[in-house]
Amino acid sequence: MSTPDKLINFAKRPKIAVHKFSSCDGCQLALINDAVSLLELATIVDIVHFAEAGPLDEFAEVDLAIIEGSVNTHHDVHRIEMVRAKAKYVLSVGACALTGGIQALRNFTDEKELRHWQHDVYPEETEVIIEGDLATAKPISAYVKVDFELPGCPINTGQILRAIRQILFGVEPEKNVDPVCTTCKHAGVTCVMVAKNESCLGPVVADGCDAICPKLGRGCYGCYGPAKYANMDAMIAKLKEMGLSDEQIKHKFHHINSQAITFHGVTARTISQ
Amino acid sequence: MSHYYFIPHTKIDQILSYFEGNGYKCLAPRHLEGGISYAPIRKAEDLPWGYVDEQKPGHYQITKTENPQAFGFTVPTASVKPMLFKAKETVWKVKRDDSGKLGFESVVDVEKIAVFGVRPCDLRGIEIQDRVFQHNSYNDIRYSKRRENQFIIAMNCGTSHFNCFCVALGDYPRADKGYDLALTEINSGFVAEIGSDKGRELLLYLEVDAATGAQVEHALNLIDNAAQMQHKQLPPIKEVEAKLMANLEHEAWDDVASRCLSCGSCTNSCPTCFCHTERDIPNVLGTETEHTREWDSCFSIDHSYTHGETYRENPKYRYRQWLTHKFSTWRDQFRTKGCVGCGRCVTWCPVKIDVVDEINTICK
Amino acid sequence: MNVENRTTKIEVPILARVEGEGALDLEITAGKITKCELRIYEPPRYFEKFLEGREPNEVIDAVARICGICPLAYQAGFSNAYEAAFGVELTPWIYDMRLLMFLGEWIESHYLHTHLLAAPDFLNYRSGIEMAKDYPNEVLRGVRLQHLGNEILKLLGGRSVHPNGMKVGGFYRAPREEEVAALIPKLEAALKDAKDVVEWFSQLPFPDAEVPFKMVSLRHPTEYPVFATEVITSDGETFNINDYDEHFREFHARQSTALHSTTIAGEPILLGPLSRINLNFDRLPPHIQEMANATGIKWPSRNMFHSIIARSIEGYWAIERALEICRNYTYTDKPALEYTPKAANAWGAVEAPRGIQIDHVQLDERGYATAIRISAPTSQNLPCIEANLRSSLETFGLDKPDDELRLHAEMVIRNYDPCISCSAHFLTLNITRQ
Amino acid sequence: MLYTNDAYTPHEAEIVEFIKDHHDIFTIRLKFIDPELDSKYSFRPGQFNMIYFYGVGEVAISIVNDRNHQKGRFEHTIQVVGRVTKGMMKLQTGDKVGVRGPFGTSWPMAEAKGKDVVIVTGGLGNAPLVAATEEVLQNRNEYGKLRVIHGIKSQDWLIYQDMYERWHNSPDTKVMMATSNEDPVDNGKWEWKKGFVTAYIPELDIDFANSVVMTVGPEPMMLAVAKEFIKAGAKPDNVFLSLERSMKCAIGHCGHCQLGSQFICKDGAVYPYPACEKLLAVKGL
Ligand SMILES: Cc1cc2nc3c(=O)[nH]c(=O)nc-3n(C[C@H](O)[C@H](O)[C@H](O)COP(=O)(O)OP(=O)(O)OC[C@H]3O[C@@H](n4cnc5c(N)ncnc54)[C@H](O)[C@@H]3O)c2cc1C
Ligand code: SF4
Ligand code: SF4
Ligand code: SF4
Repeated sequence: MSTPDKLINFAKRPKIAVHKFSSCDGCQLALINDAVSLLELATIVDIVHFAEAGPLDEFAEVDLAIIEGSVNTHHDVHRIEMVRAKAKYVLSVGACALTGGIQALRNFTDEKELRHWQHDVYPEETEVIIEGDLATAKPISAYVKVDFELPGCPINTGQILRAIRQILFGVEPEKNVDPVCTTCKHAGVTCVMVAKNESCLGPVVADGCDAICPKLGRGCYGCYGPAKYANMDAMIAKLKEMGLSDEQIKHKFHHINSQAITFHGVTARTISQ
Repeated sequence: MSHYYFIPHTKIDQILSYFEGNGYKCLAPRHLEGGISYAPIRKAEDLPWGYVDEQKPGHYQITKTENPQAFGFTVPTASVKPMLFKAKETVWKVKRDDSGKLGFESVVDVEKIAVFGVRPCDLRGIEIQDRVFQHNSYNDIRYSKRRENQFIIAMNCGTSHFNCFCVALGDYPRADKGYDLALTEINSGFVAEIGSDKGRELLLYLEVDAATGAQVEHALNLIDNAAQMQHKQLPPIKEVEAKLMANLEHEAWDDVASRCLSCGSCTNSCPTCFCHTERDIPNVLGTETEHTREWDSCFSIDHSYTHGETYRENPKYRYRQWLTHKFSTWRDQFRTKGCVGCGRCVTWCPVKIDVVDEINTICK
Repeated sequence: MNVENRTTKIEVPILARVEGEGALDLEITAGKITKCELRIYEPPRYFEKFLEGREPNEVIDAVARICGICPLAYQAGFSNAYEAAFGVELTPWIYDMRLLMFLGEWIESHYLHTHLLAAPDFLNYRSGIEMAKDYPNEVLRGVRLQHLGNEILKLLGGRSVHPNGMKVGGFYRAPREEEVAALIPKLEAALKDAKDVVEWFSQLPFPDAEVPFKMVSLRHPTEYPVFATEVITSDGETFNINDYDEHFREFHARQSTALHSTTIAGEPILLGPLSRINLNFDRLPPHIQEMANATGIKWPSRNMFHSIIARSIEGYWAIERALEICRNYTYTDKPALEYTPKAANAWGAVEAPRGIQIDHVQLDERGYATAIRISAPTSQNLPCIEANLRSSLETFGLDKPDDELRLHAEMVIRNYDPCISCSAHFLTLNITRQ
Repeated sequence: MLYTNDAYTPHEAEIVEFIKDHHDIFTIRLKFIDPELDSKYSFRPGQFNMIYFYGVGEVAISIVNDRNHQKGRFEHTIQVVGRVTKGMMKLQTGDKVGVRGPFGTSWPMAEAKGKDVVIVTGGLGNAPLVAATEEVLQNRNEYGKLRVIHGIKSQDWLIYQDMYERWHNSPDTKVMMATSNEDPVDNGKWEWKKGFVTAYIPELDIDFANSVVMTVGPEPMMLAVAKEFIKAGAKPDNVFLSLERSMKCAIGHCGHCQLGSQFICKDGAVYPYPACEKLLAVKGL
């Protein structure tokens, strides 16, 4: 049955926090880059913690915690648990928070190989690296309950402002379920796959980015993650027909959102079938 | 033969200035970003002179040739639909004041648009959408007002592409009604026919002569030639309509579903598809919101979502909905066909699914 | 206040208004700084490793994700490296568009930093949001300029964060002339805003923060440096970026997930706007030199707090340069060059908003990466930041209350506009007094 | 429908009363703000309105009736399902919503005259049949027997208790209830059974051949009810049901509610059983 309690007793002037985990800070910029809207938002909510923008109060009780980044270290694990405990609702934003992001490509290595990686990049065997670092970069939802999610690498301003607004209205943010092709056609973009023979993941990738890549004449590489329905077999068959090697196909899906189940499952074996 | 006129290419600029003088924004096919699509034009040289296109299943390519024609290609990438039934538009706005009072305001955004070069199939597409948005239980004022303010110069076909199949549907690549002026491009200009008073006025303004018998014959030959270029075959449409509904459990649905990406490129490029969804776009402060209408597709997994149940979750049901609606139930709903044979759904399907082949398989 | 011989621990939970995660450990014993360590604990992300085996344009898309604020620096640094590796000579059109796009990133990053991150320090606010209440016009002016930078990025990359337009050999798409023309009036209007910003900042009170170290920047043969292959230092050395390793040393400091750089001799180095303007003053057009002199600062300046002025002057230059490129724009249907991948070793460098971004690729015969090195300006600056902190805090007075020390320390660090996600954001300050 | 020239734009209405029926179900009693609409608005039993929740969206909701039969008021009983309805749960008396309507076909009140009437509902399917039941009761002499059968998961889901009691005590009217998930406790007011509504059908004391059946509930329930009545002797043409599909526009433009050639918003939602029997039999149509 439904959960009528969800979002029902939201504070009149909610407190919001923005937290960063392992990430590039790009999703936070969706707010900071539109300072006018951010200032407007600040007139109706209290932004109590948002390190990059200034306000600091990391473990304040909040109505909504917006989370960017993946969980990569023991410290991250500890922190996300604290943040969750203090927040009524948690909104994860961006590929890192939703699927582990690009840094989750480490998840394909085994522990031994990861040791090599650590040593190659950080020759000093310090605790910061060896003990602090987890073998995997994982989404927020792998550690704590997440109420809402916004995909994208990065998310965009309209997307997050709309989501916050909807949460303030007491409803869940809308989800983007259709593939990028939908946006292409709405925008009158000439399909790059059909007209330029450029490989494009648009048919299996969720829209929400406004079809940036096809508009630039190139194929989508999947930064908004998989669409709700994705016929991966048909997509892979198409990429093969276009002459991509198995390795290239695998790399295409093991990129920004490699841990999304739909994409994670693309392995050399599934491709060759 | 006095009802045929001849407009030399040199008069195109005059046509454009006529539109400008009468407050029309003129849209015509242009060569943009690897495709020929409708866009505003200011001068005759903006037209895609010499361009020809090649369209095959999942394939589109344009090439510049020495061809002296502006309309030597077949159909533009998108039809006229987005000018009338927009891909996304605000249909109403609502403001909420501090007391909670809601002020609704319906939004009707209309431009006077002249379309220069509408292919006969797209013209039929408009006629079909008229039945959906105008001659239906309810009239959409946005659509109707745009229709009233539209000037249509039809362009009969001189060539067909590989995916064209209007002939198989019982139509012909020649405009029969619904235009202000219908042209057929021959080497140095257009043979013109008048379809309305608006069209007659434009012709008077252009001060053109009647077409010669040879010019008319040349034009008609070109159209016949375009028709003969089409090779796709279908059973008579009434038979298709009956057979599709009689074969709802045909195994071919599973087969096509395994190939189909459900990307919606077919429905979204179709001149007659009308499905849409609605959505609210509130401002940050929450004091105002815009209610939009956006194209939707029966290939969208959420299209059939009804509280908790998605009736067409299986892609085979989604493909079946598209094909049976377009080629069968449409008739019951609007007393007409749902397809005009422009071939766009075949060209723009990234995985080369061809509706004609699918229909033939199921109706065998 | 603390008694001189007691041990006190002060924690500033997070350094705000910087990009990334880090902490500062400060130990004061008997009125002297005995430990000053910038601990970067931004989790390691291993770009260098997981990009091995990837094809060139995948790397270009991926490296943007190192940093949301300066994604283009990585994309540009790496495309330069790949183009050097494959022997691609950019056409003037491609070069201009690369420059235009990069100037967009400078404009966006500089005005974001100066207005929302740094200015509040000088005017005693905790954030730009707070400052906007009293300085709405100034903040909005900065925001306008920042947006203009983003617009340039969008024109060529579709979006300002992780733009998608650039590829090895050029761009995926050439903007249409009318799109570029639409920027011209905006850039023209921005010139006045940018000039007012320089004047506004020159009235700020500047504490002292002397940087005694070697300043380093790229040097362009004719103009202010953005893309170049020549490095110049305040000691008068010049050398090619290919010889970077012969002059500087990158190492891993135990306390940090970011790498550090110094000279071979172990001296800190300073990169970024202050070094750039000091070393390339002669490359600024005369009227901008005049504008810089009118601020009352004597150039070259070694006061790190003058970075905000340096940024605002660079912002003005960038807008003017961008305007010039837009005015001369013509469309091309060849926005990229073809190339043949091959096995190679190559460097690529750009002046990112925060300083030299230098990248190295080692490629197999398909052009797939076999080894990658990424040197971000912030990590190269870290030893300098630490040293600068020591001296500036000492000048400021170590007997000052913890709160004031902490604010001053943060202010010093913010001058560098550190991009901690890049270097390996926020910072915990632990002060221990003995 | 009430609209000047734009069928898409809602009209402002005020919630004159917000009634919480259950932790997941609530009723809003509405009145148009515009006096002209307020005086002109009327609907037929079985029709629905589109209710707009500010900033979020519209949902199709059947018009219940006005429990107090006051002119210019109309009620909607709403179950919390997803985004819009969850948000609406937080509305209060005095709040404003948008309304367009009424839409759709109605129950065959005229055809039912002189016949026994059986109302069979499940879950919140009772809401769309309140107005029809009230109409029979108001014109009691023109109809035959009235039997109301309602099925719910468990007794705590029972809403409209006062109304059912009033109905049960009306002339020649009987209310019967079934619960599927638990043994019912006799409330002393009307009969209870454990199981499904269909259990009552064979034993009904009506003239099946001269009866009209109106049913709303989940599709499998409605189909079972229809089959059971036909088996018992009801004429298929006299069995009516109301269908539900996603609706965005409610005026046959948006395409969401299609079932075969039917636009449920305008060709339905009320259908005689033979008109939808075949369509409902096809999975995924
Ligand atoms: C003719 C008709 C009469 C109805 N009468 C009532 C009633 O009296 N009381 C009541 O509680 N509910 C009724 N419903 C169902 C009600 O419309 C849905 O429960 C409601 O749309 C769910 O919206 P949501 O946003 O809360 O849920 P979500 O699950 O978030 O729905 C998302 C969207 O899907 C569509 N949708 C989902 N479920 C339905 C549905 N069942 N019917 C139509 N569209 C749907 C809507 O467009 C909605 O905006 C009726 C539906 C129809 C078609
Ligand atoms: S360009 Fe890509 S996303 Fe766009 S329609 Fe083609 S396949 Fe789909
Ligand atoms: S088109 Fe694809 S890769 Fe490009 S921005 Fe959108 S989701 Fe990302
Ligand atoms: S038929 Fe082709 S175009 Fe249509 S949804 Fe399927 S894959 Fe896409």
